[in-house]
Order: sequence, then structure tokens, then C-alpha cells
Amino acid sequence: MKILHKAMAAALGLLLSLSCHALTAEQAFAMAAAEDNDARAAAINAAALEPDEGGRLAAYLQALADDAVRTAGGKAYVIQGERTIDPATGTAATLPADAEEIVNNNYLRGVIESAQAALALTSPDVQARRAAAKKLAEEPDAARLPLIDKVLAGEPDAQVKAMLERAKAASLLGSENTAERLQAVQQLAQIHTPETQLLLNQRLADESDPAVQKAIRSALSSIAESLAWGERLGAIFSGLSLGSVLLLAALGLAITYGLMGVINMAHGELIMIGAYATYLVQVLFQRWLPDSAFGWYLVVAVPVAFTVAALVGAVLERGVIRFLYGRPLETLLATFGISLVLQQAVRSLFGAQNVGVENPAWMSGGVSLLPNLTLPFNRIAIIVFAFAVLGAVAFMIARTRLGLFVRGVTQNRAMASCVGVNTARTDTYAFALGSGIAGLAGCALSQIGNVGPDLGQNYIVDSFLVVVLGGVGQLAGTVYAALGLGVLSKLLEGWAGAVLAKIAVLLFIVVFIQKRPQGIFALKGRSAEA
Amino acid sequence: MLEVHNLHQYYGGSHILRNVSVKAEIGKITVLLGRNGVGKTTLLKSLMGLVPIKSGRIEWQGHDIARKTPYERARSGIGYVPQGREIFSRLSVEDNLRMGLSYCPARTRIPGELYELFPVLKQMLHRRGGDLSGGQQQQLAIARALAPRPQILILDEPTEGIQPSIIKDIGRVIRMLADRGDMAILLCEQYYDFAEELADYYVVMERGEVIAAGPGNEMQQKGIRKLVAI
Amino acid sequence: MPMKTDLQTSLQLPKPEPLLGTRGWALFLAALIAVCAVAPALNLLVPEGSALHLSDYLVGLLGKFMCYAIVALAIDLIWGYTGILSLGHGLFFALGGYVMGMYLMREAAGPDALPAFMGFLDWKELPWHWALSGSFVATALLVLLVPGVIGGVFGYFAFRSRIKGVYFSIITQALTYAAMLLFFRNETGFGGNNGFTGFKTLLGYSLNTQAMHVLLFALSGLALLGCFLFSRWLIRSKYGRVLQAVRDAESRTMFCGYNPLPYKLSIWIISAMMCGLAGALYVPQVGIINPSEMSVGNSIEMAVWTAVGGRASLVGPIIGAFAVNGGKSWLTVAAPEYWLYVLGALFIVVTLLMPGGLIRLPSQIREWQDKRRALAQPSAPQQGVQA
Amino acid sequence: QDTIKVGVLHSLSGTMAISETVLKDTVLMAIDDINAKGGVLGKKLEPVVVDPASNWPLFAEKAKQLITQDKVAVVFGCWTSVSRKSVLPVFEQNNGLLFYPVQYEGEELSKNVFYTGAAPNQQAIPAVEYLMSKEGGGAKRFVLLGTDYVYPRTTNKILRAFLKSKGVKDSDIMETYTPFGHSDYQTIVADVKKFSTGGKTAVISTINGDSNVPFYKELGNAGLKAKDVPVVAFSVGEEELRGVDTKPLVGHLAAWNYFMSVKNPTNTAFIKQWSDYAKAKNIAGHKDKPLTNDPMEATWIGIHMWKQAVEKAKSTDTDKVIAAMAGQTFAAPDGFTVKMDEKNHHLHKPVMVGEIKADGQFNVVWKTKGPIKAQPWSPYIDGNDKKKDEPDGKSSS
Amino acid sequence: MTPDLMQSGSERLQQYRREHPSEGHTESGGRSASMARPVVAGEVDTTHGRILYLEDVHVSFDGFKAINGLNLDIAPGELRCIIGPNGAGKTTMMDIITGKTRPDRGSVFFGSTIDLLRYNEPEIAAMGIGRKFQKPTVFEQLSVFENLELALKTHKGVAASMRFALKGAQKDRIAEVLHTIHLASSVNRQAGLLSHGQKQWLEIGMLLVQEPQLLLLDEPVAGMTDEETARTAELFLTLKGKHSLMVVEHDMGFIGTISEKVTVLCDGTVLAEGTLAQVQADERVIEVYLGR
Ligand SMILES: Nc1ncnc2c1ncn2[C@@H]1O[C@H](COP(=O)(O)OP(=O)(O)OP(=O)(O)O)[C@@H](O)[C@H]1O
Ligand SMILES: Nc1ncnc2c1ncn2[C@@H]1O[C@H](COP(=O)(O)OP(=O)(O)OP(=O)(O)O)[C@@H](O)[C@H]1O
Ligand SMILES: NC(N)=O
Ligand SMILES: [Mg+2]
Ligand SMILES: [Mg+2]
Repeated sequence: MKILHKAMAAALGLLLSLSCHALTAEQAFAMAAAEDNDARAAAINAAALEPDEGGRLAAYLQALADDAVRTAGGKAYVIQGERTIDPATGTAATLPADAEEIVNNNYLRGVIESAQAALALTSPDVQARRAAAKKLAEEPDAARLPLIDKVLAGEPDAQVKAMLERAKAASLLGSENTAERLQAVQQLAQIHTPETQLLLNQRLADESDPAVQKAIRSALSSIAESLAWGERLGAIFSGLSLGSVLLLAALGLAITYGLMGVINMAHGELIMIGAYATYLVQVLFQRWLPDSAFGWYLVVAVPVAFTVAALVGAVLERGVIRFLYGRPLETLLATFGISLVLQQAVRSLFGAQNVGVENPAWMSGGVSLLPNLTLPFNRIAIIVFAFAVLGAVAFMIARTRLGLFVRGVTQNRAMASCVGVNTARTDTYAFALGSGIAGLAGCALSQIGNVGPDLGQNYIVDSFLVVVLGGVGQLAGTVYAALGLGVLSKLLEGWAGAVLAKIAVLLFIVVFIQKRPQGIFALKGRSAEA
Repeated sequence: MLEVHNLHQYYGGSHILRNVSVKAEIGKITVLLGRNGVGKTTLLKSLMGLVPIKSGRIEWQGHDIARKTPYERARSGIGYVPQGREIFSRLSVEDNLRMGLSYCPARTRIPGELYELFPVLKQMLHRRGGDLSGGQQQQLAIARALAPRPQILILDEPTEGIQPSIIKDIGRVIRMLADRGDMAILLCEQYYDFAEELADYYVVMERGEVIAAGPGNEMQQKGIRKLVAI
Repeated sequence: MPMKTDLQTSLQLPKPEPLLGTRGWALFLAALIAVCAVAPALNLLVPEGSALHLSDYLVGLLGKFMCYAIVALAIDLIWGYTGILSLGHGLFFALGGYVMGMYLMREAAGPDALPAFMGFLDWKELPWHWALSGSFVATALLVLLVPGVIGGVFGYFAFRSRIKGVYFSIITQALTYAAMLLFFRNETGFGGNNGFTGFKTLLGYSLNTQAMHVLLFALSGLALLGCFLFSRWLIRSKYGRVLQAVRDAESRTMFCGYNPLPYKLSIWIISAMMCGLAGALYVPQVGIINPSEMSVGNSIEMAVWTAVGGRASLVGPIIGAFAVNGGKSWLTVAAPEYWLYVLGALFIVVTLLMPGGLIRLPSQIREWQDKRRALAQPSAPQQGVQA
Repeated sequence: QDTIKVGVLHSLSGTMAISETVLKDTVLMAIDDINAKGGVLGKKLEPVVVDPASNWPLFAEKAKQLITQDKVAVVFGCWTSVSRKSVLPVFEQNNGLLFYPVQYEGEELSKNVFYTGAAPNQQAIPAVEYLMSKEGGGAKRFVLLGTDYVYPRTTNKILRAFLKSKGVKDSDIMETYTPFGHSDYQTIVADVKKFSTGGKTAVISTINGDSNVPFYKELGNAGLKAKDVPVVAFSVGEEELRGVDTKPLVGHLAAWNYFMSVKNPTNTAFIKQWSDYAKAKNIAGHKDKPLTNDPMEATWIGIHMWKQAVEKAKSTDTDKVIAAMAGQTFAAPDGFTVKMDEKNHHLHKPVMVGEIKADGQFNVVWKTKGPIKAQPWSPYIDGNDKKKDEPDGKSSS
Repeated sequence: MTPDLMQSGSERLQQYRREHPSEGHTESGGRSASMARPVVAGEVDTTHGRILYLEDVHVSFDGFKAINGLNLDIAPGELRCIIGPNGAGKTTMMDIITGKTRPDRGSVFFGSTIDLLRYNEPEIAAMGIGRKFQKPTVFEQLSVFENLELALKTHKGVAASMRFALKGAQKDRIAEVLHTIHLASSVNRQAGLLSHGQKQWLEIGMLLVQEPQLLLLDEPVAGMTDEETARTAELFLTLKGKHSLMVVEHDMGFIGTISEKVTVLCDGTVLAEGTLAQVQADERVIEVYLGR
């Protein structure tokens, strides 16, 4: 409390000293480095109440937000690339050697952002005003009421106005006056967003008046009701998204195992190779190409991941697996060995720790469908990607000669060769294709998960479950199994928690196979036995 | 023309084919006879390259193909109907036939005459090969071998499990194919009457060796039926 | 007709194989003596400095390997002979281990106290599933019964539904994975991720004495030899041949009048129980049991021991378990950064070059030489078809 | 015998290799450093590196081998608590000496182990206190989110008791666990988001290694900003953030006893030494982007304190070294002179809370004035008040 | 049961009784079918003169009617030949009898009391129905001897097989069969290494040692030489009477030597029935099956 008082006093003093409405050096220093963070916050808030002459305050706040401010000898400096600037005058300055970095924590960052919003309310740009008004509505502060009232009076834009009304209502939630509070609650009850929920809940915790309490409760329940849809859709979307991840991880295996019969324990490592290939492409982009090109690195990474994994797959097929056709259980053993070697190879080359793969900018963020339902772009991209790959694989298997040959060769290698199919080449192509698709999965998974030597291990069990649950050799089954498991997992997780959900899903699979011992899409009849 | 000279073949340590020499001429039907287990299938598999041979030469159209892979042999115009049908059981009948066309240009259609020959295949075009009845599968196997119009057709007991009327049809087809003059036929058969009726030449095997050979019209007088029976 | 009788007498029907041949019994006896007398003597009586001294470390290591060998044998029964690949045998091993661990925890806690981790969970009394853990006799039975019953229930439904091949393998994997997650949870009551450690005594005797180590070693050896003999007896009987028949042509077996279900189920349960026994002997020797024994990778590795040694032979899996684990123990020290390359390469090489596993390497070499000899002189008279 | 053997027992393969490999390198660097300065008691240190491969029984086997076969004087090793539990009997039976460098759940004291990582009161509790402060956002509701194993479960049990003592209601605590290797945090993040509408919320994450990347990526996806719902993690350091795009995570927190970004001459030297070593030894990853973290620092402290103790005891004999360890001090890279407690085998360490920066480093936003003493037996767990703050059997030496 | 089936059954029974006067092993031997009589579980009751009858059986696969209203019955000791075009449903019929395929509707009885549709494959086999497949199936990894030993008529339970030891009589039986099937010199050979024809014989041998009451033989002489075919015919004729046989073949010569009554199947139903000469003269049979 004491500290607060002191800070108030300091801020007040500053205010008084402000005869001209421009950023002073003292002010700038106080905003950057005061006795403690509360004092800094007070200084920042105080500064933001004043009109900003020449936009210098806005620039300075931005510099603070960007951690570009240094202090030395009671003065603040702004670093702009190579140059140093005096925030009060906007002129160049020299940075003293003993200048200290300014560290903001979350609390101060919040204060700075609010201050920026307050300043932006008077911006000529209507978009900026809208954003600022929204921000203020989310973080109400009774101290800004006069400012809001002032801006409201002159604001032409209806949207900004509506937002500001909201901000005002939110600020009034904490009013001394019960009627005002009640009115604020009623006004907020119209706004069905999670932010309102938070405001109302926070108020509820402190509210003592029963009428207001009741109003808040009914407002909350009506909001919760209208948000329920968003939650449901969100759960289904996460199910689909998980399903598409499972599908991607399993698709390559649907070829190497489902069609070719290779119990490919190295499948996970092929996924990992795809992910590392993506990482390498990213590094190359960062190192050799301009920043603006970075957003496109995935466009290069996709074919590279495919090719690298396919090549590794081809080498494995030529070197090891082709000697094992017709001995499926042996392939388990050999590919288990291969997976150990590949994992360790990655450790030797890249280190045991994870490597960082960044999402390109267009993949961050999402589309907001409902106030509480935002579909992230990277998830959407993966769903689309998974289905694109699925389409390509389905076409390849069902419509092309290679697909026909692969199916024929895996069913009866000797006979396929007797009708003139180059079985060795077909096998290599098919295995390389399956591996390449695993590589594509790796590329996609690098966007949502970690990239490390263990990457493959995390997906191998699930991949096999999906392929087997769908019915070995049944692409359609794989799709149903992946999406079904995805949605089921997410629904179960919703009410049982992740651990029990996972256990339940596994047991579900065990039980399901009892009903359908050959998977969802079982082959029936005589041909199944041959 | 297919010529086999002094072929020796082993399974592990046991000598299965001993100094086998056989010829199959274009336009002629050569019949291979012998009791169970004498090595007929083994010989045909050696011709296709499915089992390695120890020594001897296999000449096809003047080239030694003894070291070639099965698919190279198939592509050089050798069609093979194996014992036990070896259908691609999970492929549809149509895809089985398309497999037969594997080395033809991609657009090659399945010859319509196959369906005339084996009407049941047309009915069952979209059924899985493995679901067909035994005899239907046998018909499919023959049709598959004929699809790319090979220059030699090697048949391992093609009448096994086939109804009499179709056996007659197959006999007629084989005769017709040979008479067209662009195909050699090597037929391994247990059904003596069928074999005798078709044979231009015959070869009898016993214990992995050729013990008799000659033109088909001499079979009766040489008592080949007895030879096979004893 | 009389001619037929003649032929009959001239026909040599194969005699039933003896349980073990003379050489077999000799080797078996030698192994028995080595395990029960020689090794303990070398450890307890020969002074530490001597070249002949068997160190405590090695006693522990070999004791552990013998438990692994039992597992490999158990997997061989179900995989090698019956053709059912289980990727979940780690579960049975761990169950046996947990049953034993519960007993050891109770002993470590003392008669009236709860095992330490329970106090931490604020549990005031033993949960129901710990009821029998205080009795050694019950524990000894449960070590076999728990894996047997759980395996039995699972196997009954799976085999009844005629789940085969990879479908079976994958659901065993799912089962052990689910069990692992379950055991990870603290609430399940098995010590969560840490599992059980800090054992002190067995039947009142300290676990930390040299004599106890040797005793556990000898017990593991006896168990291994016993399991071997039992397996040999099973496999040699007609029962064993039915198993192989089921493996090779299940539907044909059915048309011969055999119901595969009781056959598969019985061998499955036997195999699970053997794993349970191995787990129970393993836990006091290594001093820890925790859910990672149920991890999928572990179970795959167990199958790998069997495969490396040679499936469908009884000595093979034992050799495999020793070879793989011995190699692992040695390499993780000798080449800590590269051992995975070597181990991985071993698996690849064994599959590619030794399809019968290590055990069939000599006969493979012999065969290869025979073949070369035969090919070298094709004109030599051969037995031909009669072979 | 002209060398002293030092055992290194960290997983170089398997799931834990991600975290542990670098600790092996840290030990090797320290040994090089000590040897370059003349070794210990005039003898060079000889590292014996083994790979327990993230396999807990194998940890016990390797520990036994190091002690009884290689006769090492001391072992530096283990990360997970279960691996420590697995080797503990081996060290006690054979009277070996283990230095354990990772923050853990406490509830253990052994005469043969020195714990150079944090006990819960040196990490978890101060961090939560910070979150409850105005500076930390004044959180009123808490999500306890962890991987389902003992360290998170125990830590959360302690935290729950602590929060209760601070007047937080049960309905304001959400406790959720995920299986090992869990990689899909959509539902959980959505749940957290929903929970956070009920009042100012903070997430306390004890998610283990591998799952952190997908968790943080999902946080970024969901747009959960640190300002609104801060996440404080106890298992996320510089190394774990290597795999993450940290821009969306700026402001989320971690609590440790050391951060790479701490500015002081000791740390600068430490970082430089590590960078040079990583380059010289061509350590993958670190040769391009050298990073240090808390367990590395704890390892570094441990081996140097051991050296000092050996020199004080003039012997590598376990009991003598244990006795000499009491009260050892060392100028640590965290900027303080840390001390080995006279009794409880834990270090007195400073506690720091850092906010993630865009470059993957941490801004230290809060720290204790000085090192604080560890409470291995947390007072928030019933019955611990009766436990001795000293391992059993020590007096015998 | 349809009236004509009942009629033909009682006729056949009468004939059977005439030929095998001493073999009425049920107490109720001469009594009429309607008289109460204990039904012994698992025991085949042939008092109605049929060991097997199928009535109005239907099976379809994805809409394709493989068996379409099939009626058939076989008397004890009868050797019945079944012929019919490829795809007529002969093998499918055997699948139904042996429990491999479940019919969509219809009834299948073994004797008069055992409803085969209620049993699974091993149970049906243990009751005394043996089958030889169209494609020879033997235990390829086991030796010829072991193949026969497994097929031997004994108790087939787990405990019994653990304790099993070959008795003298059983040995003799195996030796005898080995001679019959001409594999005496290959007793120890692995069955997988046999040639196609040898496997056929081995499978027949396995049937013989199994001593079933009813043998279903799907194309037993396919791939055999004429001489062997003749031997097989001889063998079947000796089996007839003691066992009931149902033989599917396309080899008319073989059928000719063994047949008394021939049933022609076509499109899943009976097209014609009679002696070989009768059916061979049947225009429809010539049309769909024999060819001109
Ligand atoms: N893979 C194999 N390994 C060892 N021996 C074999 C193998 N395949 C066949 N044989 C043996 O080789 C001999 C010849 O077999 P092959 O199949 O060529 O006979 P076949 O003349 O075609 O007989 P059938 O008329 O019965 O078809 C037989 O004795 C058989 O047992
Ligand atoms: N599982 C199945 N799915 C689809 N069609 C089937 C299946 N099983 C059998 N069929 C069809 O049913 C018909 C009867 O087959 P079946 O094998 O019984 O004939 P068959 O009389 O034994 O012929 P063959 O003399 O050629 O052996 C055939 O047309 C076959 O294609
Ligand atoms: N001790 C830990 N972090 O597991
Ligand atoms: Mg043949
Ligand atoms: Mg048929």
C-alpha cells in the first residue's frame, strides 16, 4: 500500500510538472526505470492520459514494448537498429557505455499495451481505433472512464462507439453505485464472449449486492449457453484435426505395411527424416534467403521431405527389405534394427535434443468462427494437406498401373514376375512411395509437434493401430479408423481426461477387434484366406 | 523356338532334373507327360526362371535365357499357366487380366476374344479372383496368360478341375492357337487322352529324366499310355 | 493282403523322440551343476582377487539374463511354435514382477505399516488389490495366476473371435500400452512411474547379502532349466505338433477335428505364466519394477531375443536372450555412443543372413557347404527323390 | 593408481537422451577443466561413460558396474526420479556416491546422494507465490497441468496444499494429466481457456520434456497470451525451448535456480567455456547454438564441490567425502555462492522466475535475495514434520 | 422335410437294410421314424436312411446366389458323385456342410438328429465328417508321418494330446495307409516338399486315418495320372459301404468307374440326378456341362 501511495505521489508530481503536453526526458526515464514496477506503471498510465504531441509518446511506448529502451544516468535512450535516440526530443544521442537494458514483465507489458490503446483512441485511423476500443473493453480500468466519455462524444464510427460503450460498461462493473453496476451487467449480458465471462466472474467474486449477483449469474448462464456450440464444434474440430494427423502418420504405413506387408518398425523414423528434412530446408532459408522468403520455405520443404524420405526408403528396400519378402515377421526384426540405427544416426548428426521448426507466418493465427471458436491455420492446413495426400495415394493405388502392380506383386510375387512385372522395381517404387509419404507426414508434424530423435517412436504405435483397425490393405478403412479414433479420443478426453481417454481408446480397439477380427473393412469370403 | 539342353536342377541337395532336353516349336504342341513327382512342374518353373538351374541351356528364339529373370522371360513372349492357378486372389478378375498385360503399352485393352473363350470371366469381371470357383480360376489363369498374345504358351495341367465342356473348348483353343502358326505350346498334362489328342510331339519324364520323346502320332503305337501308368 | 503286412514290417515308422537324448541329458545336467554348484562356489568360495572369482556383478547380470531367457522361451512357445506373435509379453512379465514387488514392498514396510508411497497418497489402508500381498505363498501362486488369468481372459476372447496374425499382435500391443498408462497413474495404486523400489528383505532374509544374490541366481537358473524341460516336453508331445499344425494351417487343423481355441489358449496361458515367473524372479534381483517394463518397445525387444536366437527351437531363444542382452550390457559401456548402431546392425544381419537365428547357424553353414559340394559334382549319384 | 575414475550415468539413447546427453558433456567438460588445472589430489580424473539407455533397470545395472567393476569414486547421473530410485539401493548397498543434478519432487534423502537440483520449495512454491503477486498477474485460479508421473503428481500435491493454505478454493484449481509423449493438446488448451474465463488464471506446468513443444505450439495456436493466462513451467528451460518458435510464447514463465541469461562474470565465463568446448568437441546442436541450462549448472556445481570435498578429505573414500561435502561452497554461474547444506545433502540455491523472450532466452523477472535452503520433506505433506532433515546412517561415518 | 425327401429316404433305408442286414446298430432298427426314441447327443442317427441331408439351402455372396434352394440327401454307405459346371456351387456346398460357410437359410442335418448349422468346423469334423479340399492342403512344415498322426482318429482335446502315445494298432493303421497312398518311402519327408499329386494322396491318407463316417472329396483325382486315378477309384469302392462318400469330380472316366448315383449341380441347385448314363444323356447336362 505504501508503495502505491508513493507511486501515486510521484505520478501526480510528474503530472503537475507537465506544463507543455509533450514527453519529457524525466517522464521517459520514469516510464522506463522507477523505483519499482508500480511506479513505472503509474508513470506510463499518467503519460497516456495526455494528448500525444507529435506521436513521440506512441513511438516511445512502442520502443518500450519492443525492449528497445536503455537507461543510464537518469536518462532513457531508445535503440533503433544502429542508432540511439533521445525519446524526448527524437534526436540522435550517444548511448553511454554503462547503459542498462530495460526488462518488462507481463504486468508492465499489459500496462504498456493499455496505454497504447488509450493513445490510439484518438488516432485518425479507424481500424486502429477499433482495435484500441476492443482492447479497452477487455481490460477495463475505471481511471480511463473520463477519456472514454470524451472520445465517445466525438466518435463518428459506430463500431468504435459500440466497443467503447462496452468498455464503459466493463469499467462501470466496479462502480460504487449499485444501479450503475446492474446496468453494466445488463449491458454486458448482451455480449456473448469469453472475455465477458471473465469480467463477470471476476465481478461476481467481489460482488456483495444480491440483486447484482443474481443478474450476473443469469447473464453468465445465458452466455455459457450461447457459447456451448462453440465448445462442441471445437471438440469435433480437434477430433478431426487429431484424426488427420493420425491419417497422415498412417498413410505411408498403409502402403509399406498395408499393401506390401512389411511390418515396418522404421516407419516412425521415416516420418522423423521428413521432419528433419523440413528443418534443414528451414535452416537454409534462414541462412541464405531474405526474411521475406521464409514464409515459402514449406513449399520447398514438402517436396524435399518427400524426396529425402523416399530415397532413404529406396535404399532400405534395396539393401534390406527385398530379401525379406514373404517373411513378414522377419521384416519386423530387421526394420526394428533399422529404426535403432536411424535414431542414433540422427542423434549423431543433429544432437540428441530437439531442433526448432518454426511455422511460417501465414500458418500462425486462425479464423475466428465464433467468439470461443478459433480454428488455427496450421491445423486447417494439416487437415487439408492430409486429405490431399490421401487423394493422391488413393488415386495412385486404385487408378495407376503402378498401383495395380504393387497390389499384384504383393499378393503373388512369383506370379507377377511371370506375367512380366519387374517386381524388384515395383517393390522399390512402392516402398519409396510409402516412405516418401511418411516423409510428408514428418513435414506436416513438424508444424505442430517437436522434431527430435524420438519423433518417430511417438507415432509408430498409433500408426499401426490405425492401419490395423481399418483393415490391413484397406485404404478406406485407414481413413475411417484415423478420423474415428481422432474424434473418439477427443470426445473421451473431454470428460475423462487425456490419460483415461487414451486407455479407454486402446481398450476400445482391443474390444472392437473382437467384433471385427479383420478391421473395419474386412475382406470377406474366400479371397481373404488366400 | 524353345530349346532346352542338358538341364540339371537341384532342390537343396537333391537332384530333381537330370540332363533334361526338350524342344517346343512354334506352331506345334509339345506335350510333357509323366507321373506325379517326376519333375514336370519343376522343369516348367525352370523355364520361367522361378527356380534356378544348375547347368544346361535354355534357348528361346535363339538366345540363351537361362540367366534371365522371370519377368524378362515373360516380356520376351513366354506365357505361363502355372499349376495351382496362382490367381491374384484379392484383385478383381479384370485386374488379374490387366496384370497379364503388364508389359504391353499402357492403353492396351483386354482382348475381347478371351471373353468369348471363357464367358464366365465376363460375368465375373468385378469379382475378386480369389472368390472364384476352382475351375473359374483355372480359366482365368489361362486367359491371363493369353492376354498379351505370347509366342509360347506353357501350360501346367490346365485341365485340372475344369468341366468337360470347357476342357473341350480349351483343347480347341490350344489347337487353334498352334495352328495359327505364331505360337509354340508346351503342355504338361496328366489327362492322357487330352494330351494324346493334341500332341504334335510328346516327351515323357521319369525320375527327373526324359525317358521317351517323339512325334505325337506315334504315342499310341509306342505305348506311351503304359509308360506313364507304370 | 499278406503282402501288405510284409510291407508294414519293412516300413520304419519314426520312433517318438526322447525328452532329451543322452547328449542332451548330459548337457542339461552340466547346466544344472553349473547353475546350482559351480557358479555359487566361484562366487562365494573363490576369493575376490582370483581369476576364477565370479563377481557379484556378473552373478546379478547372469541372473537377470536367465529371467530374460525364460521370457524368450515363453515367446518362442507362442510365436515360434504356434505362430502367434505377441507384442505384449512385457505385460505378463511386469505383472509377475509387480506381484512379487507388492510382496517385497509389504515386507520392506513392515507388518503394520503401509508401503511408503501409499502414505504419500494419504491412503489409510491397503486397497483391495493388495489384500493377498502379505503372504508369500499367495504371492508365489499369484505370480503365476495373475498373468495366467489376465492372459487367459484376453486370450479367450481374442482366440474365440479368431483374431489372427498382425491383428492379434497389434491388440496385444494396445493392451500392454493401456496397462502401462494405467500403472503410471498414482491412483492405480502401484507406485506410479516410480513403481516399486527399495526392497529390503525376502522372507525375512536381507536381499543385500551375497548369499541371497547367489540364491536368487540359482533359483532363476533352476526356473530356466525347468521351463526348458517343460517346454521340451510340451513340444515333443502330440500337443506340440498340433500347435505347429495350427500355426501352418489352422483351418486344416479344424477339419481334422481339433478345436484350435483350447490349444491356442492353453499355450498362451502357459506362456504368460512363464513370463510371470520370470518377472517375479527378476524383480528382487534388479530391485525395481515400474510400468516402463510394459512399454511397447520392451515387448518388441523380447520378441527380438527369440528371433535372434532362432524361433521354433528351444535352445535358440535362450541363446538369443543371452546374446542380445549380453551384447547390450557390454556395448553400452564399451561404446556408449555407438552401441545402437551395432545392435541395430546385429538385428539386420541376423534376419538377412541367418533366417533360422543364431541356433541354426551351424546347420546353415553345413547346408551351404553341402550344397556347394553337391553343385560341384553334379554327376555323382544322388539319392534323388527319396531324399 | 594414477587416475581417479568418475562415472557418468546419463542416458545417451532412448527418450531421455534429449535432456541427458548434454549433462554427460557437461561432466566431461568439467573433468577436462579440472584436469587442465592439475586434477584432484595430483591425479587426473578419468571419466567412465555408460549409456543406461533410458531404461530404469539398466540404470541399476550400470550403476553397479560403475561402482563394483570400474570402482569409480563418484557418479554423476540420472535425470528422472525413477532412474534415481532405481540406482538408489545400489549406491546404498555398495556405499557409492551419486550427484543428482535435476529438480525433483523431494521426499527422499540418502546418505549416498547429493542433490544439486531444486527441491519443491526451491522452485515450485516461489514460482506460485510470484504468480499470485500483483507483478505476476495476481492469479486467483490455477491449472495444475502435468505429465502423469510421480514428479508432477507430487509437486501438484504440494502445490495444492500450499494454495489451500493461501485460501484458494478447490473449485479454483484444475488438475489435469497427460500420458507420456502426449502430443495433442487441443482439448486441454481449450479446457484451460474455458477455465480461465472464471477469473484470473495461471497454468502451472509440469509437463515433461517431449510434450512441451506440442503444448506450447497449441498455446500459440489458441492465442492464449502470457498476459492473460501465464504458464509457468518447471521442466522447461533453454534446451527445451530450442525446439519451439518462441515468438508466440513471449512472457510465459519458467522457474529455475539458474538461467543462461543471468548476467555475472561467473556465468559469462561458464557460457564461454561451454561454447568453446561444444565447438571443440563438435557437439551436435551446441556447436552452432550453445545453450546452458539449470541442470547443466547443477552438474557443474556438483562436480566442483566434489573436487573440493575430495581435496578437503584428502581422499576419495566415500564416507570421508560425504563428511567433507557438508558446508562446501562454490561460486556458481547463477551469480551466488551456493552452499551444500551441512546436513540435508541439498544445495542452498537462489530461486529465479524468468519470462520467455522471443529469442528463446529468459528474462529474469523475479528472484530471491539469496540462496535458500532446501526442504526435501515438504511441510505441505502430512507426516513430513516428523522426518529428520538428515539422511539416516550418516552419523556412523 | 419335404414329402419326396421322406419318401426317397425310406426307400433308401429299406434298400440299405436289405444290403446290410446285420448292421442295424440302433435298437430301434426296424421301427418307424415316428416312434419315440432317445436321442444321444453327438451320435449320428441314421435310422431314417440318410446320413446327410440338405434342405432348401441358400447362400449368396454380395447378392450373387451361389447356392440356391439346394436339396440333397445321402444314405449311409452310399457313394454319391456330384458333378456340375465350374462355379455350380459344389465346393460351396461342402463349405456349408463342414461349417466353413454359414447358409443364409435352409437346414443341414447329419443323420436325423444333428443340426450341423449349430456346430463349428472342429466339432463337425470330430463328429465324423472328413473333407479333402479342392486345393490340396496338408501341414507343410510337418512330415508325412506327423500329418497322418495328427489326422488319426483319437481324442482331440488338449490334455489328451499332451499324453498321447501312438498305440500298436494305430501304428499299423498309419503304415497301412502309407502304403495305400504310396508315400511309404517318404514317411519322414516334409509334406511341403511333396509334389502336387503326392499332396493330394497325403490328404486322402489323412482322411482315411481319420475314419470319418462321411467323406467329402473335392476333386480327389485332379492332377493324378490315369493309373493313380484308377487306384483311387478302387480305394473309394472299398470304402463305400463302410463309409458314406460324396465325391466331386470333373473326370467322367473316374465317375464312370465308381458311380452308382450321380447328382448334377448347376447354379446352386440340383439340375439332374440319376445314373451316370442317365445324366449324360440329359440334354441340359450336355448343354451346361459336358459339351458336345
Ligand atoms: N521346393 C521344393 N524343395 C524340395 N523338393 C521339391 C520342392 N518342390 C518339389 N520338390 C520335389 O521335386 C520333385 C518333383 O516335383 P514336381 O512338382 O516338379 O513334380 P511334378 O512332376 O510336377 O508332379 P505332379 O504331377 O504331382 O504335379 C518331387 O519329388 C517333389 O517332392
Ligand atoms: N466368397 C465368395 N464371394 C463371391 N463369390 C463367391 C464366393 N465363394 C464362391 N463364390 C462364387 O460362387 C460360385 C460357386 O463356387 P464354387 O466354388 O462352389 O463352385 P464349384 O462348383 O466348386 O466350381 P469348380 O468346379 O470350378 O470348383 C462361383 O461362381 C463363385 O465365383
Ligand atoms: N525429477 C524429475 N524432473 O523427474
Ligand atoms: Mg506338377
Ligand atoms: Mg470347386
